[in-house]
Amino acid sequence: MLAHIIQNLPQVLIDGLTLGVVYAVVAIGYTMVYGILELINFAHGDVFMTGSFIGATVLFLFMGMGFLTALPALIVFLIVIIIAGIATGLLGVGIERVAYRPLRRKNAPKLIALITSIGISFVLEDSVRFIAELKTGNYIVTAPSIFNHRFTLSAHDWFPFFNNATFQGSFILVLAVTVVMLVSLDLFVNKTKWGMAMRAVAQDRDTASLMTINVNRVISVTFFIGSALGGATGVLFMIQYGTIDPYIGFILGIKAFTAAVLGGIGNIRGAMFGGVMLGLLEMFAAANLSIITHGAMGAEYKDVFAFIILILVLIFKPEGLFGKAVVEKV
Amino acid sequence: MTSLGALFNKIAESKRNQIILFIAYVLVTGLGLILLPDSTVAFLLLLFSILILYYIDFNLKAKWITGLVILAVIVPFISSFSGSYQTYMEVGTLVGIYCAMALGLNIVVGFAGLLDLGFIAFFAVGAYSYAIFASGQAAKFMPFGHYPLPGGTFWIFILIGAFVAALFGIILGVPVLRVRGDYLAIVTLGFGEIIRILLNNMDHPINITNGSMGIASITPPNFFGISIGSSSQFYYIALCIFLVVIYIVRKLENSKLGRAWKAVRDNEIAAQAMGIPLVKTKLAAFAIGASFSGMMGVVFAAKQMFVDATSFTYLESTIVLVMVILGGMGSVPGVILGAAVVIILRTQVLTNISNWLSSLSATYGIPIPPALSPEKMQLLIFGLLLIIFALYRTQGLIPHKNRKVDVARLERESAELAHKASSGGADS
Amino acid sequence: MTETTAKNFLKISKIDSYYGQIQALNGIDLYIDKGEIVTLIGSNGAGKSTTLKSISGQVRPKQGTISFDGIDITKKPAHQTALLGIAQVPEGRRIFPRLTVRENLQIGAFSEKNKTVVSERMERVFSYFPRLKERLSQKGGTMSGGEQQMLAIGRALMMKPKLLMLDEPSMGLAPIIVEQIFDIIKEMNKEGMTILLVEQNAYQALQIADRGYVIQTGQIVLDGKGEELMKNEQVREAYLA
Amino acid sequence: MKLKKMVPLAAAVIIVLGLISGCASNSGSSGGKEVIEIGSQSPLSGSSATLGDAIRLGAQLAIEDQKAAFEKKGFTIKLKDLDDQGDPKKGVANAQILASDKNVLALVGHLNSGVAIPSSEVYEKNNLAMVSPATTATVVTDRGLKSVNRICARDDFQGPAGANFAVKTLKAKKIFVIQDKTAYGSGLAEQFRDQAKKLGAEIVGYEGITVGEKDFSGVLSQAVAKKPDLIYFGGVYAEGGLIIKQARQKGFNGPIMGGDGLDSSSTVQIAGDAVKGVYLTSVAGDVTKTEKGQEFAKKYKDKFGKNVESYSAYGYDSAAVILKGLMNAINDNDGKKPSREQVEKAIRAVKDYDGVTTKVSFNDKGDNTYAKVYIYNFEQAKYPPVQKAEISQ
Repeated sequence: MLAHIIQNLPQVLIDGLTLGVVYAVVAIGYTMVYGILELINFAHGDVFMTGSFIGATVLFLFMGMGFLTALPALIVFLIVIIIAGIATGLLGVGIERVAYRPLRRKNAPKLIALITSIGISFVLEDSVRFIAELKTGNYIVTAPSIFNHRFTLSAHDWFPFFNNATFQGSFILVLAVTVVMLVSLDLFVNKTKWGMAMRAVAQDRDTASLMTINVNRVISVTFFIGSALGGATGVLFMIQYGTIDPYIGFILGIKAFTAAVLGGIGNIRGAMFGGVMLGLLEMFAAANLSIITHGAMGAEYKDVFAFIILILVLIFKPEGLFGKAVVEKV
Repeated sequence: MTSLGALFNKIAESKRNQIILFIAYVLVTGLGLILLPDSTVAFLLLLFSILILYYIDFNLKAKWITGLVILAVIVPFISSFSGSYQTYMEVGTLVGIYCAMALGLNIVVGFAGLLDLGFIAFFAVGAYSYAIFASGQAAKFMPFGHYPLPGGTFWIFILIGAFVAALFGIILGVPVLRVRGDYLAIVTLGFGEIIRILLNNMDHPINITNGSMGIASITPPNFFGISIGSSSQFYYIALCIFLVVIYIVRKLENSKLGRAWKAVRDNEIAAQAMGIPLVKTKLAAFAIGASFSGMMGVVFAAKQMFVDATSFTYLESTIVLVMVILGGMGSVPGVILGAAVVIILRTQVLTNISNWLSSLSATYGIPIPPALSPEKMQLLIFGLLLIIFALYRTQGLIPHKNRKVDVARLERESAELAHKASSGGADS
Repeated sequence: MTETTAKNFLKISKIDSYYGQIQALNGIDLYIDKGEIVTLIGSNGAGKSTTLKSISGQVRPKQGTISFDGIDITKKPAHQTALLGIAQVPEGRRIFPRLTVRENLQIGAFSEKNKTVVSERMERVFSYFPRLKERLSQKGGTMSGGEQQMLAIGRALMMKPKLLMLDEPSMGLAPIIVEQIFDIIKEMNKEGMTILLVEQNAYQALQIADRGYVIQTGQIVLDGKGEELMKNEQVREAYLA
Repeated sequence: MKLKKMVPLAAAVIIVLGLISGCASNSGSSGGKEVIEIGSQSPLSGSSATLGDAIRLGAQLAIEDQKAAFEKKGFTIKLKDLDDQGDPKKGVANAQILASDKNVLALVGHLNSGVAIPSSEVYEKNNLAMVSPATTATVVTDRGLKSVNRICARDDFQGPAGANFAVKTLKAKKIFVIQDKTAYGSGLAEQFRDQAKKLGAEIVGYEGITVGEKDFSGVLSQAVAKKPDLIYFGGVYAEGGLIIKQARQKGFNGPIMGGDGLDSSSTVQIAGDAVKGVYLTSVAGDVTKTEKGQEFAKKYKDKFGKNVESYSAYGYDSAAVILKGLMNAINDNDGKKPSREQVEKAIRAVKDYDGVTTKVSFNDKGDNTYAKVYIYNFEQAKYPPVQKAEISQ
């Protein structure tokens, strides 16, 4: 039994990492918005989904115009990801303007903002579904595949107790792009003036406004960055898995939120770790649950475990595994 | 139009005229339904009389009796002339089921201010508790007893469903209440998903729920030898439970517990300071809200004669939430109206418009893409309703009446007070 | 600068402000000339902080006007009044707990793009509060109350304000530290800074103030020179006993 | 006063009342001819919309083909198509709608067994005959309802047929089974597993996945690591296509097999080149094999601008069986409009109907005695796949 689990480990780690970095970047969107507004932005998962659809559309357009053969795939990909990122960033800013800012002005209870965010998520899902169906008659969209060379990681040659692992070219791309995104975000938040302003607004909105900081603008910037990252990740998801539908945002959003909670909500580095950890755990559970439980519980229980982790962390360590205990503002 | 309105106002000023107008309305719409038995609009207009009744200046007791007569006698009687009799009664039954559920959620969200996004789990628990024992399913894991249980046990199961659901409410509540307000939403969502996944997977190692195959051939209820199978019969069951639920909610609203809920909702810290036991109060809300759902789950299982996990998704939980928000959080008549509107919208209006559109495209060859069908737009419509109501009409269709304090203000003030206290005392 | 703006550098006329439904200010009139220290004293909940917040734009008055340096700022949001040169040291200090001391100071000069100007200002803050220089990389939340107050004032000075408003700087601090802080306030005023000081600690406030206002349940009930107010029977009874 | 609010309300009511009195109710006749409607219920939205839409269009084509014959008898036949969304509750609600419309005498439906089971309880009460082109779960007909018929094969025929092929023809000794935890996928996978075991193959794994997800690497690494000779998937193309693709990416080059849920052009679209070497069992025959079928495919394409899906012809044949029964019932009823009971009996009594893809005779449970299972292989990455075998009961 144990031998089996160990043999498979390299493959599980690679797959877990792929899924984990996707969770991580989406988790950052949740954590940034929560940090600054103390609001669970339910619509964020659907912003991610919208990003993947925008990416697919642009890719199809490029293909139609023959760019895909004329330009190196990497450049096409970068253009697509930037366009999708900007579009979803603007979408995020729009959502904030329409659905959250009026409530903030009215000082409405948090419950209400949560409800509007659920509403926004429904509207996004259905609008994308509608457009996709109108175009293709079927809302499951299969993207043109690029970067699908296969590589083999010969773990077996180095350590005989491992099996070899294989991965797609897109895996490297996903990993590289997310690392670039995460590092530049970290630098932005911790080293730049606007990053400092964001942190200040997150800690004390009223006082930040006394420092000549336009709080609404900082919130807009936060939404832009969080949503743009989410949308760009949507493109990565599309490249990695090839097929998207309007409902991918829901499950993935909940998982990403779990990751954010795991890492300590409001904590950007925590969200990164939380995401990668959750991806690894989930992949490990899917690959090994039935081996461990002798068939009593199969891979279908992996989500149950994800939710149980979420609930346990929220109950016993609400500041997250990497978060510092912050005295709650009552 | 305005002069017409003024005239109407003048007539409606006297109580007697109001009653006459109301009776006339019921008669006209009733007659309308008899003459146009297949017109859904006529049926809806007849139902609409209940809302008018609510707004009339009338003795409260008389109102209740009139309402009951309309719902229990006039509506079923008149629609029995129609070929759509069973459809109408099916809609009526669904409205009853969802009204009770929405009232349950209203206790949790509207009264106690706890956002529950996994409410459908309790409905599922109720439905499965009847389904398992009223079909051959129980025989697969129970070492004793004969299954399926006879239809007469249905009536006991309504209570059992309520009890089991309440138990689950408490099981969920105990750990969850340690969690802060907005985290609660996520935790309950997770809980709802866990229940659904478990129901879908508990066919091995021990087959309890029959997994994704669902449980079929559930014994219909039996009422003194009469097997209850048609929607028109379930309509009365739903109506009875609905009345019981309203009675309980009305009683609770004005009880000590009801006031405690509202105090907790409006200001948790102050409520605690006044000596309200937070945990007990919140648990009571969870348990009572869940029990309504559980009861209706039993009815649902008996009516469908088949249950599987696909009926209990996150979407269903949010639909119940839409009912509460649309009607008005904390407002009992509002929530009832909200449930009715959503169900009628889902099962009647959208379907009819879709069918009309597709017939239009069939007969006149107007190409209307199926993606445009309003029936498929449900998510969009409910999403927009949530946003619009949350932004512009937080108090819902029928606002909660005895709201004397402005919640938002109270919250802000208490926050300020607390802030003052903490910042004043924290340093030395 | 014209005579009038130097005279009524800040002028508040007849403002009414609300917290939700509750009226917190009821027709407040107040002015500050350039270079003055003016103090606003009153008991808890009298409307002192609300007056400051109305000036800085955190609370929007329902009626009345506020002008500063000849500009109407009644309806300006907080970040814009701050840009005009009004700095507020809020009640309870409200420093950013998870930013370092350096970042707390830098954020005070958020609108200043020139980096050398920022470091010049920081040096100036250190000349008032040398202790801050020692703690530059410490997180704001880990400092003692007195240090936090210094940081809060320093942060306000980073804006190079024309008017400095301090909300209860002495609250919760040890007497020695209060002494120090008031000394620094006096010193800053001598160097030309206009100051509006809100205090519950009326004795010390009136000692350093040129003029004072007494506020009670949202209304100004008394005003006059610092020493006059100190001699006033009513004031002595209510605030100096 | 509250009544102020009532004024616009009352005004609205009056307007609406006026409107309905103005509208004529839909009568049972049109142009002097009596209307008979054939219902159809299938998912027109949701993840299996491709399959559901094919059923609807097939039925529509059958009705248009035979319109003239019924016109001669004095009847106008129409299709009343409803979207069951693959949701049991919606299916039941739609069933009520069909049952309450007196012009509806029978229906074509459903795609999903989970929807067909509760909905058919309503049909049974209303003597509304149902002919299903695609529901394969055993329970559907095993309840012995007189209104329920199907022209396709059952899971306990399709699953074992797949297992026979896998073990005997493909010589698979170690099999890894994945299923999607839906009524359809589980049912089929279970039947396959049991038969494969009986034939002596080793089931090295039996795992469930979550519908709607896109990453199945976890389950697949487990599967690939166990080095099976064949991977079987019980489920629908949305997940199936991805499983095929990801299994190939993980270096699994052996055969992958699935049920009729993969029998769709979308499988090829999603899986791309990886689809080569995939086998599938289907209850639907390859229309392009027969001349009749080719003709049908051409007509379908001309009419709807879409290529035939496997269930297009089954939708067509289901509707055609209904129409045949209906015609018999009309003839037996002296050319008058028959009652639902008569239609129900006449449909069950249909013998040796020769359709586009299948012959139809119902047994006493309502199963088609001529139902066959076909085995296909994707030799190239294009739809339809190549038919490899045809298995009769």
